[in-house]
Amino acid sequence: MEGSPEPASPGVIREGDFAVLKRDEVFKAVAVARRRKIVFEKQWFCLDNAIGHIYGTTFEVTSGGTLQPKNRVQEAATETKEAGADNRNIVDDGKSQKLTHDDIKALKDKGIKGQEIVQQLIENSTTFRDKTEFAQHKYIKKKKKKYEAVITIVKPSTRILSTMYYGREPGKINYLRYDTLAQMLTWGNVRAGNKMIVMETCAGLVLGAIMERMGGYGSIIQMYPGGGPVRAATSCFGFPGSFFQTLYDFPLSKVDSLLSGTFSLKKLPLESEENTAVAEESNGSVDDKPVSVQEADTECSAEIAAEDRQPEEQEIMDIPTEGDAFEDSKAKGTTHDKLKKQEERQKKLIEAADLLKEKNADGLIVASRFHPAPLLLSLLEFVAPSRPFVVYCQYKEPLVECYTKLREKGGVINLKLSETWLRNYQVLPDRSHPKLMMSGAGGYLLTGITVINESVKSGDCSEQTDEEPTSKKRKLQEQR
Amino acid sequence: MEGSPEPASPGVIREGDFAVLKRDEVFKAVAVARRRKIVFEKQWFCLDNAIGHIYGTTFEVTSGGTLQPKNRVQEAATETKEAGADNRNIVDDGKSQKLTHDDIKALKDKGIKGQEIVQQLIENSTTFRDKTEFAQHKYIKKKKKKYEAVITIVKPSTRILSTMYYGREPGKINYLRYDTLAQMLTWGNVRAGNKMIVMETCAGLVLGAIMERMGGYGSIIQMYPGGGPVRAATSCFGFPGSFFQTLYDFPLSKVDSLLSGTFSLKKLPLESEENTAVAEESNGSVDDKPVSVQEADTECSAEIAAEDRQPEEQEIMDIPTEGDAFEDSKAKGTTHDKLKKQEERQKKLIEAADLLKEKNADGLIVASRFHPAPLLLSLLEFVAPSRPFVVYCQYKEPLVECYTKLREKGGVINLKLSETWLRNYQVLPDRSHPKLMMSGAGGYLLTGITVINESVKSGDCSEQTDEEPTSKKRKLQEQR
Amino acid sequence: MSFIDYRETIKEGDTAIVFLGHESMFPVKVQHGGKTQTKYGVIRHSTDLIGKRYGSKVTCSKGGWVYILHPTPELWTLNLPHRTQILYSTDISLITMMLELKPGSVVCESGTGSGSLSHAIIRTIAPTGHLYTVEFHQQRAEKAIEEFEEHKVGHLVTVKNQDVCKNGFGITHLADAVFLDIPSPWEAIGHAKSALKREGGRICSFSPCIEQVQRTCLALEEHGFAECNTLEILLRVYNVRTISLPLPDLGKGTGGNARGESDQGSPSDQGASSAGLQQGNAQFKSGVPPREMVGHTGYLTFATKSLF
Amino acid sequence: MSFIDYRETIKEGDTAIVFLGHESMFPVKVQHGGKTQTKYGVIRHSTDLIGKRYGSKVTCSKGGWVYILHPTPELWTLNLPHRTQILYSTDISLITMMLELKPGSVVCESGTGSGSLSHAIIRTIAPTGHLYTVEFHQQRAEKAIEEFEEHKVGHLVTVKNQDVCKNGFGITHLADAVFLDIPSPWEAIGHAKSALKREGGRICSFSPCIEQVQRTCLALEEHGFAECNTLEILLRVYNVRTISLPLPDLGKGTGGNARGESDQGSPSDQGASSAGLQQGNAQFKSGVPPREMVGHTGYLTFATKSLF
Repeated sequence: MEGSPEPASPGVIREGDFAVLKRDEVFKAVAVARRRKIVFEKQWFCLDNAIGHIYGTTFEVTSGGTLQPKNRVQEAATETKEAGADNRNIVDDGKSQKLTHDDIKALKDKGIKGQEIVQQLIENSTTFRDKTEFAQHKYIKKKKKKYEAVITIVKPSTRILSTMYYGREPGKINYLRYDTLAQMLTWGNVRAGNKMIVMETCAGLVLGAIMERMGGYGSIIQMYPGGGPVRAATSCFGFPGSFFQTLYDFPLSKVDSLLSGTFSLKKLPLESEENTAVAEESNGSVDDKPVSVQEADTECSAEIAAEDRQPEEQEIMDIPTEGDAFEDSKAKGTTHDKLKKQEERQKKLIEAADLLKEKNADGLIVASRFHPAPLLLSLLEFVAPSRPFVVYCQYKEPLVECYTKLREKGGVINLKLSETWLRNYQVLPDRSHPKLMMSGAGGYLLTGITVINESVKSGDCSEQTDEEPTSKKRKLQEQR
Repeated sequence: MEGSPEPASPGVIREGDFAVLKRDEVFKAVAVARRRKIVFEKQWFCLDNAIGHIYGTTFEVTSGGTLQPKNRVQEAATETKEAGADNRNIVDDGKSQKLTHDDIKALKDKGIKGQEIVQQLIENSTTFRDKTEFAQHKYIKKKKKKYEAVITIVKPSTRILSTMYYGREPGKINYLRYDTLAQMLTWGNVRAGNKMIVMETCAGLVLGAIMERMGGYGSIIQMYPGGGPVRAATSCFGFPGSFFQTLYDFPLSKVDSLLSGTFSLKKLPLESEENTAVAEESNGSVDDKPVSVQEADTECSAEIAAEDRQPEEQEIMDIPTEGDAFEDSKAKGTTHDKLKKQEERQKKLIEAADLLKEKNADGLIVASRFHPAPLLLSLLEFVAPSRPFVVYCQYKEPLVECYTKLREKGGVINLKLSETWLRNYQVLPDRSHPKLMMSGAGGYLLTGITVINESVKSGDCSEQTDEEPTSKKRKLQEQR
Repeated sequence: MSFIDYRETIKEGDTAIVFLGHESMFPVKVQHGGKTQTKYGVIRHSTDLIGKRYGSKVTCSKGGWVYILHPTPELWTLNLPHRTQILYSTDISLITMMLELKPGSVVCESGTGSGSLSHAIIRTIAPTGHLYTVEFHQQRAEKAIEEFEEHKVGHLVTVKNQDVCKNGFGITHLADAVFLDIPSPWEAIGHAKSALKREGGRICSFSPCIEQVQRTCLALEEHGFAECNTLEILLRVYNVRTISLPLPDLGKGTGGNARGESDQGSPSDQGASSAGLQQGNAQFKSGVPPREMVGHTGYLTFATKSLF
Repeated sequence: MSFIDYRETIKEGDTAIVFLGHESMFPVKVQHGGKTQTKYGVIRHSTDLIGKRYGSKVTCSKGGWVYILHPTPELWTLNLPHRTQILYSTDISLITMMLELKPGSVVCESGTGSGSLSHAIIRTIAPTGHLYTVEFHQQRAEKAIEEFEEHKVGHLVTVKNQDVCKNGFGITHLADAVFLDIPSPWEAIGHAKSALKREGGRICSFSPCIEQVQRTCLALEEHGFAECNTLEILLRVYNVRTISLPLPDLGKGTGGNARGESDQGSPSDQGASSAGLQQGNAQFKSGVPPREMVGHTGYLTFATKSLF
């Protein structure tokens, strides 16, 4: 067995790491650095004290913005002793709380911990004791959330980052819900050793998820529109530099010439100036703010600086800008280096073109703001037979079109258009039920498998059996 | 308070009634008659013995096809005494049952009751005692279903008939699921005293549901395509004759002339011969067998003979053919009667036209196999302002088109395109979960409210606020 | 106006719905000399409302306009003052059908709550039925009585302020249907049974939590109810939108004119087929699901009172 | 062929998937001289399969043809011999992501069952991870070992035939993730905790019934697991169809040419607007939901082993 590509002590929070802050169901990706203020859920603090602790540790934000590891045992203190049988005698007159806003502010200013404030609120509520036990729980939970400033620092992962993006910035990832991303990774048979083609405009989240699943084994060719791939989310994963050695990128605008055999290096945009020039091109999404565009990574290292121009994203992703990257790309700026980088970039581009030209990729993943049909029809050319492909779209209609066009063209089987439906539950003694709000839209997927298309242009490439009638075939599962 | 329109003793099964047979979740509508064999769930029997019993009674089918009221107390007999802890020692070799098929057949031939047969099967199973308690339950349930011939006779209702049709003949009702029908009745504010316009090709099920909700008060104008309205399902409700006195019908093909003011009686199809001539016209549904066409009811009584030509429907709906109707329309066939009927029909048609021309209907319900857009745009003309309308379609796209056209035209507000999602649960001690299979498609609804359209043809009839962004406005409901 | 009868014109004392725009509306009690503020300006009841037809467009003082709608139980559900969690029309629809309500039905309900379901029941059982509704919270019971009178349906409903689990519905063998929306429905099943007609009837219990459902189903079985059936219904509303997706630039213009065969002899004509899509955008209409929707209201458990 | 590695051509000993048409397929073990019957005729392994490329169209003896596909865990899930209820790819996808599985992960699973999830886990954790899977049914454990060997992933998995609730997984503080699909998962939470690494890890329990979930959540809390989260995922597959809806005959031709104003002065031009639709049919492509779908497989409960 080969050694794991992970560093020796993965459990410890170190300076230069990428980490995710978590409070209840809210996440924020940050780079771990000393003496830098972070805003998260209206709280200011520094991460200095977190360094050296283990991932998964929960901290309390104290006055002054320092983090203090929280001991689990303190928790159960806020207990209820007495409860009413029902709420028939409760008349809501807005006067049930004797503590005023000023009182509470005074407590806070004194540095009283949130937990203590909640306890005082309970003691000063005239109706708390008459509330049902359940209503008491609800009250405490609500107040705790308001007054206890507690955060947990966790290691980034596809699970964490896809949940974070869907919850806070779904427009940046084309509303790709995390369970839909999970389906893509599985149906795409993404695994170590594959040669994958990825076309995404999901801020690099889909790319990151694929890289995580491939663990540095195999190769990935990322197709990108405009001046360079966007990898703001990819950088949040904190992958080791080795993961980027077999990550290639290739401009979408050269796909046709590559397919037609007229591809030549001379026409390629190598100047970094072009990146800004084409930035406008990326802003074609429909009901979304412009996506962030960053520099194309000029080296296949982790120098994935997220030049984010939107305050909204800034609030959530405290990714270091240039020069802060944790890998060994500190040296830059000299013309010698620039030249060297251009050479390297050119070399890698040729490699990418060569990889594509072999037409033996092990899978294709598409998740972009573009109409998927032209992407799919072209990029499937680079995939070997008997390999899965997965196309995501926020809307169903474009995938119906893909389905129709692919059936006409042939060379693919087992086409399946689907959507998943995700429901979260509250499981508590005597109070279990599905969560009251749920996501209504996770996006749609079209999956299929490539085969050798022997009969191009002739009409007989359709399958013998009509593919349309589905369902009913799966037998009714037995009840357990 | 007026007296209820129901007959005096509604609880008793009488000859001439319309009733529904029920076995587990399977239903069949029948007319109660003596000395007539009925096939239901592979059992032959007569209903003679059921007459005089109360609706809701459960009967056992004995050998010879007679019904015997079943005493609830007998039930709990089949008890399990011993159970294994898990199934680790069970090897399925197909030899666990010592009774052969011939043995079982012999038991049946001897007239042994189903319950007794199940008991014997248990005693002759070598693995039953090693099964877990849960597996034992499952086994018993399966065998009971197979060997106990038990049926319940229930009164027809929208609940029963819509469930029955969706379960057994969804094609006849355009795959309108019962919960979707429930939404239609509520959103249409269907109630006693309304003047409703109905356009349906759901075998008369939607009409019947509306009639049930109106209880004989108010008036209904049914628009029909082809030679006459189809009311096979309506007849299954067994409404009293009075319910039909304010039920009108009007041919779709005369809607335009009525709207343009060129409507004249002379052009109307009054000959009953035409009914068969236009029967083919009704068979335009997409992935469905031809719907049944019956005679247009020539009298506004319950003479709703379901001339059903399809064996499939015959199996489920044992509706009496001509001459069997339970109301006082026995006398027929003489030319005098025919003439009188034509006169009456003509009179009623004029009344229907007059009702429509008032343009003050209290609601419009559309549920047909036709594209809903032209129907909706024309029929809404007959509806008063500030009244709800509901359009059902099996597919979403035509309703998107309706939405777009209505928004262009104006005169409607609060348009809502929706779908409901229905899930059944198994609730058993320690084994509660959603049912393993569910309906994936209940159809789509477009609902809205009419308003006075002051600005026809001008462009400013659009609402001030953009209607598109929805959701989010409903506040997150509090947790209980 | 009445909640069980449409009227053509707006009258003094009516409860009308002021419709401002998509899903933005509120109820107003029409009174001579009354004034109502909206974001588009003032509505003067005497001149702007009374005598006008329902469904009219009314121009407010600032020049903006609203529609005045005839109340229906469904509009009321969207606009009523919340004194409790309420039932919405999606659940109400299923409850009404599965309880087999129709004109003439006698129905028991508890609790009355904010009256959302009550109004829908009364609409359906009018003109000959009756609703017996029990609410244990005194203020709420009183407010409900008031509203029913205002809405001119008072003669169809009897409101009782008592604990249904202890005191039942106050009627015996009269009801066709019983509806329960209380924290411990299992404690009221016995009362529900005796309220239902001797020859049988239907019952429905609404509970948010599965544990309540489990206990209720057990109690229903113990009391001899049959056809016990638990279900759940969710509404998915689609927003109709015009979607415009950009078409990707695959470099058609740059080098695609002189096309050779590609390397491995596999067909390259699909480049041409995708060229059928013009550079630019693809537009289409779509009914798009909402990002967030109500994911749970409660479980509905139905059962039939059987004969034995 | 291997389940963790694509190969170009079909070889002796491979498990290949014979694809007959939509959702109709079966696995075949490729053997020199082997023959496989299909409804389109016989496939002769030596001549029709061995040496051919995966993804090839193979013509059977009766002239019909099939495609031969490289196995993947997902195709295996659809084609494996059922020894138990199995997990399908929709649940498997979510389990894999929410357990944060990746190359190098060490995973515990119980029960092995028919190996549907096991194959998917092994695919994801290869080449450097390991799966410890425990199955209490001896026959099933043996069959699983056999299959893993055949699929050339035996070196990545250890199968134990024991009762996980009594004997645990047989490893201590080694696992990154634990998955439970057993009747009483709450009895195995302690073992799961000690199998997980000291610094923490993720756990998932799959249970069809809510009562199992309730007990499991309690047990997870008692054992100090955090972030307990129960969810459910359902797949809705749409069938792409060309739909043709007839347009209704509203009598355009018969009397619509000479049109006057209609009675009450309200506009009648909508007749004209609907006339824009030609007599006949309206056609469109639609992704239509299936009439029946899987409505429940099980609840997935996830939690994190925390540090304290």
